[in-house]
Amino acid sequence: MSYNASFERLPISACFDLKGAENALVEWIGAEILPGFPTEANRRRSADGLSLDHVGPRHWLLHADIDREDELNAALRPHLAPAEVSIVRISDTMTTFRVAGADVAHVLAIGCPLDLHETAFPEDAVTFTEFFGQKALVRRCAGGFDVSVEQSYGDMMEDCLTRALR
Amino acid sequence: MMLIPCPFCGHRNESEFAYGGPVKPDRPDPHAASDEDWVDWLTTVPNPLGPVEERWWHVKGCGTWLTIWRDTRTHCVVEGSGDAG
Amino acid sequence: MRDRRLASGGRIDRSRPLAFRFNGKGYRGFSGDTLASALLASNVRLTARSFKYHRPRGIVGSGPEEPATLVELEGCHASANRAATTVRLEDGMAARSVNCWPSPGLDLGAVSQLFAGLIPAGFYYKTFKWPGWRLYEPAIRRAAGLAGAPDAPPPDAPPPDGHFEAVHAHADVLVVGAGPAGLMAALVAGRAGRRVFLADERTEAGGSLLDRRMEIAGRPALEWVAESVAELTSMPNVTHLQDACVWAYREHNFLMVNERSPANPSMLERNWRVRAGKVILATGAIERGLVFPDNDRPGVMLASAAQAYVNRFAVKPGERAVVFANNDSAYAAAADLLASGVDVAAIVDSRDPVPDSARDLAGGIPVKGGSVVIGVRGRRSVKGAAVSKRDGQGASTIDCDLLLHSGGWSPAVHLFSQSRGSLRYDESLATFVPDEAAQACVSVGGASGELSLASALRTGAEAAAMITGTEMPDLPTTTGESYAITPLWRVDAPGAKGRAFLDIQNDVTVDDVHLALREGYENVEHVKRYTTGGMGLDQGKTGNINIIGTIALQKGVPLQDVGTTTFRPPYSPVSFGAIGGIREESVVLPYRHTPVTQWNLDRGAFMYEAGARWRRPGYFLRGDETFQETVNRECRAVRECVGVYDGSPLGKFELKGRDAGRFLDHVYTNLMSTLKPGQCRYGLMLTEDGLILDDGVAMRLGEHRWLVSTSTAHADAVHGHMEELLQTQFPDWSVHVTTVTSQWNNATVCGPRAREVMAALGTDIDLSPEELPFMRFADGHVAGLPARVVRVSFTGELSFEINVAPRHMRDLWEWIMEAGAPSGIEPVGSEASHVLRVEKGFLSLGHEVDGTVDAHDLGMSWIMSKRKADYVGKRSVELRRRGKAVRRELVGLLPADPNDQIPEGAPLTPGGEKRPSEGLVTACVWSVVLDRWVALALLENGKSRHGETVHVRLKNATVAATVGEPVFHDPDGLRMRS
Amino acid sequence: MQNYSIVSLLRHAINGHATWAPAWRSPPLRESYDVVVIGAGGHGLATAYYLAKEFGITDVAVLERGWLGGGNVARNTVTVRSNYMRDASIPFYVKSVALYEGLSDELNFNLMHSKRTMIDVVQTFPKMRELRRRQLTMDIYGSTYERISTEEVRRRIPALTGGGPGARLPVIGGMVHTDAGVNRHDAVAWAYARGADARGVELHQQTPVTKLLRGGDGAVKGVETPRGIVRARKVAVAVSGHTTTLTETVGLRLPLRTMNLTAFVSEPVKPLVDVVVNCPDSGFYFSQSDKGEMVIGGAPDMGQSFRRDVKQHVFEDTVTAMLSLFPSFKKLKLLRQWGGHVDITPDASPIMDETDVPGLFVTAGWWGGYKAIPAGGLTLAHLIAKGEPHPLMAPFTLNRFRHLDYVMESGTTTAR
Repeated sequence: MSYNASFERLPISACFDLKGAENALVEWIGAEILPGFPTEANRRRSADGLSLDHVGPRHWLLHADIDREDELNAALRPHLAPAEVSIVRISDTMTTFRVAGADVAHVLAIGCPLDLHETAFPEDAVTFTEFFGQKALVRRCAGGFDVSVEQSYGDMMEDCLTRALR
Repeated sequence: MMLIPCPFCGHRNESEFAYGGPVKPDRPDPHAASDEDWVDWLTTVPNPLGPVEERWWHVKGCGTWLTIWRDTRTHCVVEGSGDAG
Repeated sequence: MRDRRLASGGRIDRSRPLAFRFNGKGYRGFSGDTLASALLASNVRLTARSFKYHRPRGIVGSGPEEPATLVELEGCHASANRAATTVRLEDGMAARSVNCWPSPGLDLGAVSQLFAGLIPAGFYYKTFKWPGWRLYEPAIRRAAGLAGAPDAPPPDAPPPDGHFEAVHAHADVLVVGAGPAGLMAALVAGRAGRRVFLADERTEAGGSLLDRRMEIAGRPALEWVAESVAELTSMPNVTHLQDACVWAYREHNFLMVNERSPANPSMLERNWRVRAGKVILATGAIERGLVFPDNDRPGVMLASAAQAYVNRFAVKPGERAVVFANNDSAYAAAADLLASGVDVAAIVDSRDPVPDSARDLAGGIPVKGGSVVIGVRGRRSVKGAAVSKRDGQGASTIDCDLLLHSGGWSPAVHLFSQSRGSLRYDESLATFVPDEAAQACVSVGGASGELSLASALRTGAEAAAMITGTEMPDLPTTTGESYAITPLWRVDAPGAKGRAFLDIQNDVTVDDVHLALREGYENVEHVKRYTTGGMGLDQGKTGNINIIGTIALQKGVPLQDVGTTTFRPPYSPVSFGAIGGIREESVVLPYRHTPVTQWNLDRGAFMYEAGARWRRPGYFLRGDETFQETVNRECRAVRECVGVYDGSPLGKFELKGRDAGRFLDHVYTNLMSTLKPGQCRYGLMLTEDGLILDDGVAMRLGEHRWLVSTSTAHADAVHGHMEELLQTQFPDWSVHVTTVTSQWNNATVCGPRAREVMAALGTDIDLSPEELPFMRFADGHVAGLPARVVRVSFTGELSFEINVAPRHMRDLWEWIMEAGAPSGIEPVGSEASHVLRVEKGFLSLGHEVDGTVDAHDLGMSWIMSKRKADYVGKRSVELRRRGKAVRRELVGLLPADPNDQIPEGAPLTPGGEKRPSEGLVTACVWSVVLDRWVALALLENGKSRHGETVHVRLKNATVAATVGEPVFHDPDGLRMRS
Repeated sequence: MQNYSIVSLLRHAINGHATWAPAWRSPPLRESYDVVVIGAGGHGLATAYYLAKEFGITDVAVLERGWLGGGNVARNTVTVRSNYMRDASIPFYVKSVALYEGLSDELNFNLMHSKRTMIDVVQTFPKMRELRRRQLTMDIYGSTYERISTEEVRRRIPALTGGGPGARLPVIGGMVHTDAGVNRHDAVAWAYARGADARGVELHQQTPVTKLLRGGDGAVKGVETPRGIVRARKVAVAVSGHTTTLTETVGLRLPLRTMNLTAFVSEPVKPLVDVVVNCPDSGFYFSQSDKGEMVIGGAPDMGQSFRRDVKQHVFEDTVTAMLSLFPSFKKLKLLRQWGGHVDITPDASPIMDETDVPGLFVTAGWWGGYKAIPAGGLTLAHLIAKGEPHPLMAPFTLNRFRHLDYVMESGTTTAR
């Protein structure tokens, strides 16, 4: 391997798709459960093992470890939520790759057109963009980036990353 | 590869978007429009040599359907129909 | 063999000799050489043959402008059509001239010189017509095409080891060119903390300073270069690449950089796609030649190239030189050659008088003012220059083995022009220079016509200071040189006879351009196309302006009015591999897998593309079955026992909101809002112009929650359609759409014994027909897994679509196979599914829908709601049906001979005759229930033609078939409702 | 017209080719003509030629804003073929191919028409089904299309070494279209121009039409140019992407969108591929020119554009698709790339018709119109001369949109 970087495919984690007005979501879910809403677009807020990504207009993703999925599902009650609020469990829809190492920025740039320099993409940044041609959620992690893609593309992404690291 | 201004994400590479075509007038009332007007609305779009108002879907990003003015001669994103960028 | 290497100096490493072969002979050069400099050092003069006339040619330039010497590299460096001046010499390299056979010295193609008079520009348009071009074409094709000799390795030889990469980059400032102007710009922008990307196509930085003897701040200029490079290297915000050609300047400041020798040893080349805030074009200027008879002989060289060879490569390109110029810059070149021990016999200057500034540089070399070179002695190598006054007086011949010429300098405006910037003709410089920029870029130094070192440093610094909003730095002092030119577009002195070349690579002469003009090809684009001038690999870097000058002179118009031809990417040829990057082999196209994919592969399923990038099983071949036997077995399993199908790729969207039902009523042709929670309905979506977009199933999950299931292939289209309507037409409607395609996988258990399998799996859902009838669904558990069971059927049999989260899918699948084994369960592929749906007459968008049919044609009028006032496509379908076009309607066909298979897509014509078709067969399958071939077809007025015999027209046969209902099995649908 | 032949070439060689006459005249622009054709591209020049040759209408001016032959005829991939799908289209293109084959003789100008066959390299079953549909429908009209095995595809295209059994999209077979060929695009424009000129048609370059003019009766009465008004009762618009720009000057809206189609060529190499190779599933096609360059076309950029430019991501898709089937091309180099404007209709089939403005004719929507130049010119000339559509062009009238009766040549390939 000629780049100083490596990747691993992370186990599934819990993820809920939240849509609607912020106050309606807070009202339904209760402010105490959520880590607080990020105020800016494409930013993340984390607390107590939960993180909330502001990924689109009136659109957030709530992440947690998979062992908290049932607990969160019980708290969010997606099927009972009021009409204005959409809460959908989407844990299985994405698969995540952790890419890290000294050359990680270059490796990411092989697949991603977005400027991920720290001046353009700070610590708490998170966004949907493109990775090897597919829609992908990109965020920083210790020493690198976590990149989530639609689960069915997982094998292909592994294929691409292996080639990129040559 | 253009940079397209997304109202939520800021400027992003064109490859993150799906082209949505030029903006047409509002859909006519199908009960009121004549056949001719209906077909005209369906088939005939603005095709200016200059700024055109068009839609893009930020399908690989935040999912927004956005509208921009773009000069078909230069591909510059411009302010409106009068701005020749 | 004579060694022309100087004892000292140059940018070569004499401690690292390199052995190489050229046209089969062994030579030596040094690290730092190009192939061209090493050949010159070895006194190889005749290095190429020309394209059309096969004239002997030598080395003309010193960089990418080289028009004459193209080589093909062999072995591990294999690469075709490389300018020898851009090939970095490596140990063991083997090269040969393109375009000559067997060698440039003995070129059999040279016989074409004998016919030269017969083949002026465009001759082929006038002849080779009789009896047909096909007779001549093969010979012409063999003669053309540069590299790839008859004994070249087969085209399927794999490329050498290694791979390519394409990568994105972002810069505040992209500086193109690391000559004095570019280095200065990069320093200023880098010091200001901007992210700078500096790319230069040469192997080392310095640009023209490498080729000349200049001073900056009182010291050799290359010391300043080294210090500047070191400072740039120390800045983390600067990326500096050498041997990296910026080859395309695209819209929105997006530029392509081809890095030809990346550090990674296994990487062949890299392509950077750089998005730049601002671009500084410091691409320098290119010297052009003068146009005089036989200006293509080996030994005729650009003055700046000779200067580069003595200074940069420590090679004397000849022993005795004559310099021919119309401007000052060649004087410095002459002086450098003189200083390196080359005997410069004379400078022949077309200007009269010659400016003193130039004479001052000549350093004792005789200067012949108002004179021109009217011919060249020597065919395979220069032996002398015939010189006269411009009026033809005083003709004499000066012996020499090197004839240097300089027609002036042309800014390298290629990238600026690609960016859509405009050019203007500058009279004082006699060349085109950048005028109005069209993108955020600025040209500096030679690229903007600033041809002195001082102005290069100044304009580079100014541009960067302005972009970064920083102070102008103090500029170092430089050795001065002036530049003045009086254009000479061609030598037309009496006595100047012979071919004067404008484009050396494509063998285009002044006569060719004159012929084009005479024949009416007057526009510069006509001239280019008719003569092919400027269309070679060098893209006319040295010759194009002379073509423009020749046209202007002949037509008597200013050069500005002639204009330039379009500058098209790439600036220099770039390999397709670099453009493709890592996208090769398995990752050229995206692919999607379900959790069952590996299981399928393990069982030898034949997999293929099945829409939306999913790889799916077509059929599960077993033992020595034929294809048909396999499909029949899978079909029979479903019809007689039970089968299971992986339906995971179906598109799935959860809709939530107060207006979701109303919205579904708008996008589907039928009524959805009347469904109760727990019910589902098959539906059709149209585009606004009334064509069929998709068919699928809508399920009501709750009061305001719905699940829309689409076909695999159209999931993305339906998603975009729904979001567009919601965001642009109905922004006030409360509907949220969430893609859940990969939150729900499904295994569809189908067949008369499906209940047995479900029972064996174990479920807490009451599956009785009373509790869970057809088109209902229920949530619960199956085999202990959280699941949703949906009673839809695409086979016409009793079906349970078991939906689970993908994390459970593989388990579920294996348990189904286990639980179903006693019932004879079979996995079912797409081929069997196709048969089963045809037997039932169910719609397949890929077969029956072809951009003209509507639901009525398909016998689905029932799905076009009459209760709804409006829905997408309604008006258009009505309008279309009021037209006069005859409708093609879906029918079933039974071939008269039950064993006659009809190719899918075959036309139906009246009586099977050679007449316009009246329909086509959309599908034809072997029906396991009828034990015969059955077909579906679209037939003009087909609904009213049941019972008729129609004819399928094949190439050499017709097939008679009886028209009937498009359903061959269980027409009342009792089985799927059971 | 000066005759072109090997004999005349020999004769002119004696005096150094100084006696060749201009291929066309440069007459002064007059105030009035029977017919004005706007656009000296392939279709405009062919229309003018056939007006003169077939219908004896020689009082014709072709007005060109730039240089003749500078439109899409100067920037295409020179493929001529008739493998269409529908009864409406096939006979039109069969006629066009036949005309092309006789054109070098007819126009005394070597177009280098090389009937070298096109091979479709098929990689998916739905595509194979669609091409088989074409095959049997084309057979009705005498156009050839034969299925060949994967082995035969590889034998005839030795450079096709990708797409093996384990590939993402393995090659499953091919279709051979022996009627297909390539020729020299510039020569087509120049030959028609010379032929038209010889029959009295006037060619006026650098004469942009800025406006169409209507008379009091609503019919067209001429055009406006910087060189003055030119009157004509019949005006034909053959300006490809700029059609709507012109027709809007008389308030006429047409169902056309202008977009950018690009192509590129490789460096020249010795003969490697002697057929036109089309890979519909991968989305590219190419042929090797007589100069040895690979001339490659790929996917369009769908956005509206009057800018001749290349979208890097679209270009890369084409290149990677090509490399997947032709991996040895990785070392081959890109030499030139370019774009051209095409206009496209809602059903992607052309429009040839007299418009609602009497006397104003359009030929437009030619997305890939190079192959259609002879038949397009012939049939439009027929319509202009006789006032009724030529039977071959009847399916392509503007009328069809009144009831949304599309002639859909594409959109049939969704996977099952």
